[in-house]
Amino acid sequence: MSESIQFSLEFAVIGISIVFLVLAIITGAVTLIRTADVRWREKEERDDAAAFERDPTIDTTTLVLIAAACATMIQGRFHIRRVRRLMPRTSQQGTWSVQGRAILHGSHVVPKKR
Amino acid sequence: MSESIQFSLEFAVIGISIVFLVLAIITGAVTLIRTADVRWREKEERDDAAAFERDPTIDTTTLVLIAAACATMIQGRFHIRRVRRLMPRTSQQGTWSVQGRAILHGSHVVPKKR
Amino acid sequence: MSESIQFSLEFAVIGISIVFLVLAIITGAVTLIRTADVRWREKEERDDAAAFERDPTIDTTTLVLIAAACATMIQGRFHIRRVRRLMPRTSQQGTWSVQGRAILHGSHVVPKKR
Amino acid sequence: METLLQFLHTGAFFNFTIGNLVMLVVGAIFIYLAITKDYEPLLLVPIGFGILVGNIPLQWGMNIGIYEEGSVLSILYKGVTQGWYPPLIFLGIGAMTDFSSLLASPRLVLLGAAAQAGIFLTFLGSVALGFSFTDAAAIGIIGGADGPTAIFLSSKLAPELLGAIAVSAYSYMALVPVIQPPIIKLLTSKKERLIRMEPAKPVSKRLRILFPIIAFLITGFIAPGSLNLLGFLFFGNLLKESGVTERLAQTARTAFIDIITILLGFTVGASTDASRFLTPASIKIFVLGASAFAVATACGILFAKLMNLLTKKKINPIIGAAGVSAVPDSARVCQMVGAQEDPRNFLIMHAMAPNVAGVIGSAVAAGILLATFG
Amino acid sequence: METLLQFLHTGAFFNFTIGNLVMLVVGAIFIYLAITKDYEPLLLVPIGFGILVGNIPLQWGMNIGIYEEGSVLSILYKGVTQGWYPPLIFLGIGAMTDFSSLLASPRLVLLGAAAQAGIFLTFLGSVALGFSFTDAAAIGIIGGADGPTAIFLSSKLAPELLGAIAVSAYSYMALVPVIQPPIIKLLTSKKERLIRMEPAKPVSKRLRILFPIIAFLITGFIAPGSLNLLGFLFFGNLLKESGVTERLAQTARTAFIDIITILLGFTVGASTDASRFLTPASIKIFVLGASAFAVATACGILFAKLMNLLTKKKINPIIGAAGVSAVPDSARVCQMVGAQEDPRNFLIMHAMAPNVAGVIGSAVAAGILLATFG
Amino acid sequence: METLLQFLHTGAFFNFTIGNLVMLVVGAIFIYLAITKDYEPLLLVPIGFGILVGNIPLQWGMNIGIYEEGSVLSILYKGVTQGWYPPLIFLGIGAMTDFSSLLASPRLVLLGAAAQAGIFLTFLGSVALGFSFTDAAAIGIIGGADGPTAIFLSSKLAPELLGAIAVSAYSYMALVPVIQPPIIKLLTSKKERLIRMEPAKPVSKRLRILFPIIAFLITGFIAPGSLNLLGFLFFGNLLKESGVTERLAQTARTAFIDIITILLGFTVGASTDASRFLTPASIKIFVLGASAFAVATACGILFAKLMNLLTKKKINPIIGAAGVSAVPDSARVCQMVGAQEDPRNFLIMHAMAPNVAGVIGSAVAAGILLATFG
Ligand code: NA
Ligand code: NA
Ligand code: NA
Repeated sequence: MSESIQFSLEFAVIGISIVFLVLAIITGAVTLIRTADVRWREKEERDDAAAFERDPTIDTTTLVLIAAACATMIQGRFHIRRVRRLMPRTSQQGTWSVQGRAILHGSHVVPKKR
Repeated sequence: MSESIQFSLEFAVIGISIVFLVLAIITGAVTLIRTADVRWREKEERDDAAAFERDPTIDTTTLVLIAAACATMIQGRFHIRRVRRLMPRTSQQGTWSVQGRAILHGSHVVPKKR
Repeated sequence: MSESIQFSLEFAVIGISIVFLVLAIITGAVTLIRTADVRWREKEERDDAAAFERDPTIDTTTLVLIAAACATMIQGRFHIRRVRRLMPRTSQQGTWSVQGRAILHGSHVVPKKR
Repeated sequence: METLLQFLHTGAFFNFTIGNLVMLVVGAIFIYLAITKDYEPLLLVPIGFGILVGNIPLQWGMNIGIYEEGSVLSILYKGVTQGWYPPLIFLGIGAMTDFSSLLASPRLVLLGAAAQAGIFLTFLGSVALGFSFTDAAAIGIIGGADGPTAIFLSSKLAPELLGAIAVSAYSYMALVPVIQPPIIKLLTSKKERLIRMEPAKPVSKRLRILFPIIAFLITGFIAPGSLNLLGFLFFGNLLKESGVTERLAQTARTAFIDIITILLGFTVGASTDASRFLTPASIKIFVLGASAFAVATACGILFAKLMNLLTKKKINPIIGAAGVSAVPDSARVCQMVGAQEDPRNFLIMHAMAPNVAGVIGSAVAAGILLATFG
Repeated sequence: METLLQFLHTGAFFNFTIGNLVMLVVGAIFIYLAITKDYEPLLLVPIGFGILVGNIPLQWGMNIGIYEEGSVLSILYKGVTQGWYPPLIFLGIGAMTDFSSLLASPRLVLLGAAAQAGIFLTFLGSVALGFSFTDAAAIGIIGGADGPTAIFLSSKLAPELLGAIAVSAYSYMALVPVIQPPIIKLLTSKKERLIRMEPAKPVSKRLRILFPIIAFLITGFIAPGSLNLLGFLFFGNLLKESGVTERLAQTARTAFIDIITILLGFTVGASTDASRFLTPASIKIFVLGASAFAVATACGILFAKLMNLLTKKKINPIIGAAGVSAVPDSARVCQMVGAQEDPRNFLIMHAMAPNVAGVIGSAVAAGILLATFG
Repeated sequence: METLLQFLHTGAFFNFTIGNLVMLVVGAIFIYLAITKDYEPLLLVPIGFGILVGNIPLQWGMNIGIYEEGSVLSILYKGVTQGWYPPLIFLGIGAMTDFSSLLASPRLVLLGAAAQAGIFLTFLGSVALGFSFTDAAAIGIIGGADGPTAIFLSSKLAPELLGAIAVSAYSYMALVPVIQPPIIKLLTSKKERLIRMEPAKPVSKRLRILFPIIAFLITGFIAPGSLNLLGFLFFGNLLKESGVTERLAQTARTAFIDIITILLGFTVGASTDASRFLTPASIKIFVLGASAFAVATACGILFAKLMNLLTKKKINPIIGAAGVSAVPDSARVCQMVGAQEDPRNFLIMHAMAPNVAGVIGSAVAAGILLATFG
């Protein structure tokens, strides 16, 4: 058997062993976390049940913007007409910026729980 | 006070001044245009009211294509069947090209007012 | 007439000729295929009619996954409750992977006709 | 205070020229036309804003200008100078182009060939006006009425004229509805404009799948210089028509082409600083470009009339004007002019055939020019 | 067996340092905060995972590490080192930013200028702490509370500090709701916090189209160094507002910015290997960054109070804090703090004006720093 | 006339070889199979059309061919030669892969390890057939049944064989439903094929978030050579599972991966011109590739049978075949073969576990090969 074949054979054995090693460790780690997870899950399920009743169906910023829009209308009667007139011009969107959607950079959402 | 600190101090003052200068000019420019805009807006609103009645709810090219399709069908009776048969095979789209959608390059929309 | 103009003239004639040549060959080729296509089309239409009745309205993999989900539920009664409880947590999607959608790489769809 | 002066020295005031002012006005006009007249907005807005950016005069050495090696703009501009933005745009165009009308009436393809005479005649005129062969070839392609093709060829043959050629090409493409109708009316009789053409037969899916493959092989073998454009165009079209790669075609005709269009338009605009753009050569290019469009339109119409002499099935010569490409504008113009005589004469579908054939024709012509002078 | 040993030698065990462990924990914390607290997830997740990737120790020569020329990571990192990821992100931000609130209350723009004092004071502090002018300029920009701006400037002026500056900037931006409220409460009275501002008048479409053009010309002429950022920001905004390029704006604010964000965050994270990141300089940078945020917030608030002394229409000084940028977080913080005093006082729309003005302000400041020290 | 001859000389006629004709037919077959058989269409269509483009023979010097420095194709091909297309595709795959089935049955992961024996045995065979170590390593990876991994590794270790390896890998992946069933039936008894496996328990969101992080750390520490692939795969998966970066994951699995797939497939196809592709080496590669697939399939099945000897919960050995990767085809093949014996035996969800584990396994193997021979 030539030297290069011998090296290749040795390498092949080591190689497949390392692949097994890596995936076996992953198997072990996943099994471990699954076990730990059971306890977390039980807690989670209790929390979920509670959250189902507490959770807002609309996010805070949207709520603030809607409330603001209403307040603006009520604050001065003459504004009511204005709003009616502007509504169909969708491209204009009124003054109240939809900036809140530009959440990509320089931003995180204010924690909902506060 | 070391020389570099002194330079930095001087630079900081000049720097923030330039920032203020730029944003102040923007403030001024926006205020100016807003004022000019009031007149434009008044005109615009009158135009808008007029346009609301005049505006087509469908663009010219679409109209032409629909009219063409109808004309094609009326022109020869035997075509009516053909259309019925082709309709469900959505991938085929008939002969009449939807090329009009390829408006990206080498193109501008024919002015709607003509 | 200067030499460069003469060359240009010659080149222009040859150039437009080649353009015509290319597009004329395309015209010929398309005409040819259209003719051949008529026969294919006739066959196709007969096939289409047959296929309309035979064609599945849902792809095989989806069907398998649905059947699997049903089978899972029937297999052990205690699972039925579990499924009901999990349904609204959309982010979890159950164990049965939607992997089938990862059809991009290393994949082809199993031929539907088998 | 020294610092302030030093800083202001980097500002634009000291370097600003009257040429820059002219260009800023040009950029503003582009944006204005795009917004108010809806002329080619997807390119005139990016090019217009790019012109503004390119004419803020900068002190050399700040590594900002588009001609300074290593600056952000110069890096993004590489897609233009290395010539790979236009092929990628052709990929997207292929994925959004429906060749059905061409396949339904293959003989109309020849109209798309005839209009390319504008390219070669403009080449001839440019040589006569004293331009070098390579410059003349790049100027001639304006007659192809196809933006990406013009940018691709001029980036290869005449990089220093690229700005002028691109701006000229897009300007005239925007003006197609102004340029073409009088030429059409001049060269056709009322009787000719009233010709109604028979609606074409539907085209099978198989033919639409085979077309990009066969058309690519034909163009590739005879004019391999066009491979960079037509290879991508027909590839994109195959993605669209194959029926099994719809998600790739969908991305190619939306996000992909949009991204490239933004970068192409913006950097081409930014490359037109006054010192490079406002030259006598640019004025000649604009004059030649206008005549190129006129000649191309005329050749398309006249060839349609020639075909009518030879065949029984009459062609409405109006649609010859659509051979210039400028998809789908010139097809719309044909419809419009035809409708003025007979509002129930629907030429637009017939006009699409020479229209898309014109795109292929200009790319073939570009391949010939590139192979000869590249 | 020799092969196995040789192989394992390429593994991480031999090269792993305690510093790497610290960084792995930092990366995990970033991911944890992003997921559980929703802090800047679109950047903290990529940066956090990038930190993990960058701190798997590698044997040099495998051509994998981000600092090995020609490796995949080093190629993707070029968008950071050559500085073109940030401008492209600004293009996308421009296409998603609505300047209406700024246009409705132009005088509030000045609050966005005042908060930039944080940048220059931090510069001063950094010089005092012994940093070079270029390093100090890059550190100062953390006070701009704007990630892409900070990355852009530090890639140009202090590439070796880029990782620390980027991580510091994003950390503090994530902590805006923790940092700002106490400062606001400290510097304002309850009476001031109760001020209600009049709702602004609607803004016309024409003004929104003209704004990016005019604002670009003003900033470009006075501070051309900001062109790389503001040219792209206002270009993106014009695409959004023009009304005729919606498909380009749509792609710019979705697929385009997402792709760049993924690559930017991931490679910035991967560039923070322990040997480069865990240095005394980084600690100083974190201290200076915190003070920069505090100073910027304070300056915005104090300037609002100053304006109240001079004008009749009172400004609620809370919204001065929004001048730091950190869009739209600090505007939300202002709303929150205001609502604690009066739940029916809707400050958020007013706060958006200094907020977006702050973005322009920091980019102008970056331009000034670049022009002076670049 | 001289010009015409000169022009035609640039055409393909003079340079066309019988080899080019063969390749054109191969390209056409790829497209035909993709469209009519739905075999891997997202890659076979781009590769097939690319083969057409790459075999239009060109005169050298026109700067069009993919091997001419500076041509458009060569620039786009850099993503292959520099090796960054495959990692970006892995990013997208990560963003679309659901590891739930693997997490539900972790022990099935080992089947994905067993099938990688195909890689190392093919390496051995290639060395025996006279290939160099680096070439043999690149050929061996065909047994991984994973396109991007094969392209990545061969671009690093054996660039001149890349075309043959890529085409071979994708051909056999397309033929998985033809290759695997007979092998499965040969190696399993009817009784074994009837084994029903217990449905796995659901997997928590937390576990799905933790998995990409932990799996990355494990693979990264032991086989850092796999970082370029698995770093991106697990990063993409974290974007998907984190729950706070959905818009990034959405773009990564649509526009982003589509763009890279188009460019990768097209340029890999275009790189296979006849003079480079039609060599004796390519034929050997195709033979070795076929045996690699067969060996990998067999190893997966046999290892499943071995596991059955050692554990109480029986595994249906059919699903061992899914360990080769080729996601999700081989999982479907397992389902199909199982259903032939018992139509109500749903193996597909169980088969997904070794299937995705196989992807990780091949990338680890690639890392080992790269670390040893890179
Ligand atoms: Na044309
Ligand atoms: Na700021
Ligand atoms: Na595999």
